[in-house]
Amino acid sequence: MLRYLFKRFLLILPTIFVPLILVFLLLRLSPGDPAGMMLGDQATPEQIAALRTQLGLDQPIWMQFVLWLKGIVTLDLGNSIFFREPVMQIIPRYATVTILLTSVALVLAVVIGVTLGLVSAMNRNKPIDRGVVTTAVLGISLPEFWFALLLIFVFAVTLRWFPVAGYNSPDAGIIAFGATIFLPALALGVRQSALMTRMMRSSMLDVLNEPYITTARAQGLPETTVLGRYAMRTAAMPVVTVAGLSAGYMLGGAVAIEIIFALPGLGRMLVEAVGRRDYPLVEGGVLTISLVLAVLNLLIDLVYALLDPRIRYQ
Amino acid sequence: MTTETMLSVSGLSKSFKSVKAVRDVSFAIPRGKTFGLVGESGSGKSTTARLVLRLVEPSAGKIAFRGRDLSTLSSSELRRERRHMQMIFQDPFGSLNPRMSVRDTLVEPQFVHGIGTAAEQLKTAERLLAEVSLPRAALDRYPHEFSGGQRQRIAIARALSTNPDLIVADEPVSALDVSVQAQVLNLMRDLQDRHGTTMLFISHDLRVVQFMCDEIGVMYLGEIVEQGPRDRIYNAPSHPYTKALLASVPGKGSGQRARLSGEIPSAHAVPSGCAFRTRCPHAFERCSSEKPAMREIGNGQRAACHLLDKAMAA
Amino acid sequence: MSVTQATSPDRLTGGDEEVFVTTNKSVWQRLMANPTAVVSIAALVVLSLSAILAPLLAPGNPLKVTPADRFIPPGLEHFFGTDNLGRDMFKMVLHGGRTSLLVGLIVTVISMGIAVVLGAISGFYRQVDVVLMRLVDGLMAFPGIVLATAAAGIMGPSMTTVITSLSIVLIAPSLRIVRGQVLVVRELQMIEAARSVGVPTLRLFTRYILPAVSSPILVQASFIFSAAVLGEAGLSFIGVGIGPKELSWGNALTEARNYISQAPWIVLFPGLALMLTILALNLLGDSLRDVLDPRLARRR
Amino acid sequence: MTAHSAPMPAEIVVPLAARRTVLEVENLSLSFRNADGLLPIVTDVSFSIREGEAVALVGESGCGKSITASAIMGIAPENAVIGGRIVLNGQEISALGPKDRRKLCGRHMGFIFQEPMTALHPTLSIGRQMTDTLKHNLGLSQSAATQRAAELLDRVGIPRARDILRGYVHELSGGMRQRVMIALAISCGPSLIIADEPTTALDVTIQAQVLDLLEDMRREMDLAMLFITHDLEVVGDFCDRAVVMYAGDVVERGQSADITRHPSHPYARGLIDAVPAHDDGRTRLTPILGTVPPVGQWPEGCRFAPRCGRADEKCRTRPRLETLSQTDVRCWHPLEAGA
Repeated sequence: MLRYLFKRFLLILPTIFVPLILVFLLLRLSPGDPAGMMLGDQATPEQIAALRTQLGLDQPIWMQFVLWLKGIVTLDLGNSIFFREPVMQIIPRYATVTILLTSVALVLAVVIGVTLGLVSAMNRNKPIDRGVVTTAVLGISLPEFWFALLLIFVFAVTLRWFPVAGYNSPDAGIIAFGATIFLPALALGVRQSALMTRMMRSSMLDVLNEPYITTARAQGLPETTVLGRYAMRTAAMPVVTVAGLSAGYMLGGAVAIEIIFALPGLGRMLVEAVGRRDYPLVEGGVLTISLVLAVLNLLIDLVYALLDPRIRYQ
Repeated sequence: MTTETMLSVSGLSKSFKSVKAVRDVSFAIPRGKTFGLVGESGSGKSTTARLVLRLVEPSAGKIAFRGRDLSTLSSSELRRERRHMQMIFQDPFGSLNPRMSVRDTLVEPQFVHGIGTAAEQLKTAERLLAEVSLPRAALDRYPHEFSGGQRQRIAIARALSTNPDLIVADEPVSALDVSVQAQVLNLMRDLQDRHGTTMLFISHDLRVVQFMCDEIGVMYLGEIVEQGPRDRIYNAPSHPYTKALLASVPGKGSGQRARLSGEIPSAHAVPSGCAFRTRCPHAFERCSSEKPAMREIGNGQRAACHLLDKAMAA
Repeated sequence: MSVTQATSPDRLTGGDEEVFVTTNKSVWQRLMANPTAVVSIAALVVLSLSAILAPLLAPGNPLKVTPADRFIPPGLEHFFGTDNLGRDMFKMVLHGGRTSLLVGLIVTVISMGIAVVLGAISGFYRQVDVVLMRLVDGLMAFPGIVLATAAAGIMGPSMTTVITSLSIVLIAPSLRIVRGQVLVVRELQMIEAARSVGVPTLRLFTRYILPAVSSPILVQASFIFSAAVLGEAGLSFIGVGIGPKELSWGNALTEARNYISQAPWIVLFPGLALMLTILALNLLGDSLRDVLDPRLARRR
Repeated sequence: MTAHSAPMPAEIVVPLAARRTVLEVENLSLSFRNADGLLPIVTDVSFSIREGEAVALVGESGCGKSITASAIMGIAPENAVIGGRIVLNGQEISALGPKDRRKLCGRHMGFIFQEPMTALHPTLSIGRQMTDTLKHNLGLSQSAATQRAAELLDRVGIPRARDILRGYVHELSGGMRQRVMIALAISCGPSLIIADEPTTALDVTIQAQVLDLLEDMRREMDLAMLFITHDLEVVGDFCDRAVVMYAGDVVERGQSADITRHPSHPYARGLIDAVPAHDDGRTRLTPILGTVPPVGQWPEGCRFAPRCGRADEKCRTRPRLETLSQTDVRCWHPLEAGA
């Protein structure tokens, strides 16, 4: 079991480093001088040279890579050019919002997806199943930023149930927080819940065809036990896998959602940092998202190992 | 009567990581004869078939075929040599390319070995189809349009299309219904008589092996434990495993059914000394300390068992 | 219980067996018998035609600003209304579709093309496979939009940037599918049979493996297409896509969102067009899978 | 010797004819409802099984033998339309609703599948699967159920029963898996066991062990057993009576000794002749020509006629199952006994 988790941990390292290396390469190898771009047209050559030294851009590329790697391992990414404070102090302020938003969206997606998927599979080919299948196809075709705008129009502009935009932290009370997080989370979760509905449904239908379900029935176990214990246990596994991918996807989708709802999250910060050519902050943002995903994927592997003894056995 | 040896295998072994799938297998097949390898699952008989054709690379051993050592050929030499050795597989559904018509399937081997003109290749295909009793109209059909037995006929025709000296048949009838098995077995025997092909025949079914083969090798855990002419093996088996195997065949009344205890050990952990000792009703101390050597019994029959020493000493 | 899919058995007699022949329809015929497929293909044809023929259907520069015509609701004059700058939304939707579909098409071709080549290599050479799959893992888990955002920031927003970054991001899922299929097919007995016959490696790939993986590739291509269209719109929407000088559905929504309470139609129509396109592509992918993979189709 | 060594009870010989009938199947038919209407899978199957008796249901793939078994268990697919009567221990169970049918499973009927690897749950422990059944059907407590499960494993010859209970199916060998399956099937004391090709997936030496075990269980518990197989030779060894099926029909029915030695139906004869004999090798086999017609493409009249050497004009009409000297045969031109 520990060996399995260690192996999974090693496999997760690329998840952290591949995006970072891509960003590193993009930054250093794209034409033009990053220092010049960061400081803009009015900068004097001296200022540019100073920044180049500060960022290590005057070093050969392999040396830059070593320095960069050292920075990542020690979690020291230097100072934000715009905010003039260490990147690692800025990030947590924004990351909290994004992680909260994504978590709520993920919970919504899993709850909606698993429920609808099960209802659909249980009532295969009946009107309710057809309804769910159709809704799910519509759901996976729904661009979340557009859906967010529709939600705002209906629930914030027209019905005035929720604020149009803005953010209250959980410290302000659960209701205030909920009012600002619900619509964004719903918008962010809708495609993923549709995906999970489809996954849950087909996984359940597959499992119901398995001989061990027939065995359970032939043993006289009541249908609730057969479905709830024997079928669910295996049918849930693909959904657990998908949850990891979904979370990754949502962290990306959060960029647009945070902009639309004016949430002070990592995604919005990233886009703004890109706009300001604040490269240390961009790298910090990418690193944070990588780390969050790595931790999440490890957790999912753990759940998987608990669900499936065949993995523990290896 | 001089009998030319078509295939001679000596010391053939194969390990997959820690698993010793085939250990020190040796046998020879005279031209035009059929050698049968029989054993239970995990006995290494199918791996041996693939080793002989170098579809799986042997870890050790020599394969003398038509006077050349196959194990030393380069991959391009080996590919050219394949013209003279063909294989028939267990699964008639899987061994044919579903996207190739019967015509393409039968022409393909001739094409890749550059045998004859296109017109001649087609003529051969037509002749082969007639030999396996399929109508000419089958040429333009695709594998899914045929029943299991018919597909196996097509596979047999394909194997014959390069007029090979050796055919390796790996469980060619075990996926077929009993009534169809008989058709295919009859066909294989007729064709062998007509073409004088040498055959290595692999099966778990003693009845089928008895029907098809001149000489038989009984495999257990990657080794041949007994081999000899068919009648000797069936009428005067000398290895306890051969005896047990023969007695396990149903159809003799339950009173005479063999009661061999235990199951085949894993190939990860082959027992010391004689591999069969853990299930052998006659095992004694020497069996765990010393590996029995293959010894001649007479009439071409050989077996590896310490009991034979005892019998001879007595 | 084997229930054959025989539709019209005609008998060929010969030898000692009779041949039961199932008249098998082509993929296209079966697709045309599937209502979902017909609807989605029809929708895609209409969408493509309206994009291609946009200059004829709605002539003139879609970006032309007419301040006097601001916020006109949908009507006969302007089918989809006008936006905050008085631009005709119908024209914008039609012309925007050109960019969206073009980017989608190019990205699909590039990423699937690379995925097929890499997938083939990966399926045959273990060492390459190990490295590639770790790269894919890294790319798959990481949100593509974030990567594309960073890329756009560095390379500057443009069509090339969008196509490059989306292609890189979408290679990962395509490669995983292709490689998975190659690995499955490689283990089929038909491949061992072909090797035993002496078929050379290149021919093995073109005649045996590629035809066998073509169906899942086709299915995957329609999903990649829809992901590419969605990706382009998303990037353009947050301002790191094709750039303000070009027009796409995502772009059109960027400014529109500020006027949602005054003129909801300028949000509605580009989004609707986008959603219809993605829906049609997803439905096409679903029905292709049903037609090409009867095992999955039986479930539905 | 098998590992199993429970003491056998003193054999009380009751003549078969005097024993209680456990299962009666009368004119069972089954069709699948699909888009084109009804697709017949099984037509007119009748047989009965007494206490302690093993009856074989024999035929090639696609003859309808497995679906017959699932109809008896009440676990046929939802789109199956079932006709005829099924009587279990005097109760007409074919008239019961699905919930009541389910209550009979486990308690009165046990099922053994061909592939224990897929028929046992991959991620629930062996113990959990057994105690779930015991607790639900017999109302045992968790500890009593665990105790009983361990005894059952012991009884089917599984060593270290307590450890195995904590294990999972993938940790066991093929033979052990089938023993677990048997323990599960007999766990709630059923009077009928339905075994669907229980040894087909096993190696020949393991097959012998499992057949021995099944026979022991049958004698010890006086079980009625429906044994589904394609292998006539196993039938001869193991079963008292046999029902031979072809294309959804019963073609011959009688004492298994009669059917395996001198069958009257040409199909049954053909099945025997198609298997290579134990004696001299180099003779030709006598195959049955052609292949089994797929469901939905059965010929009119006698369904075996197109493959039968004895067929003539008469075979265009459907023969009835009629009692001949020894067996019941559905054929216009049955073979003479001993032919």
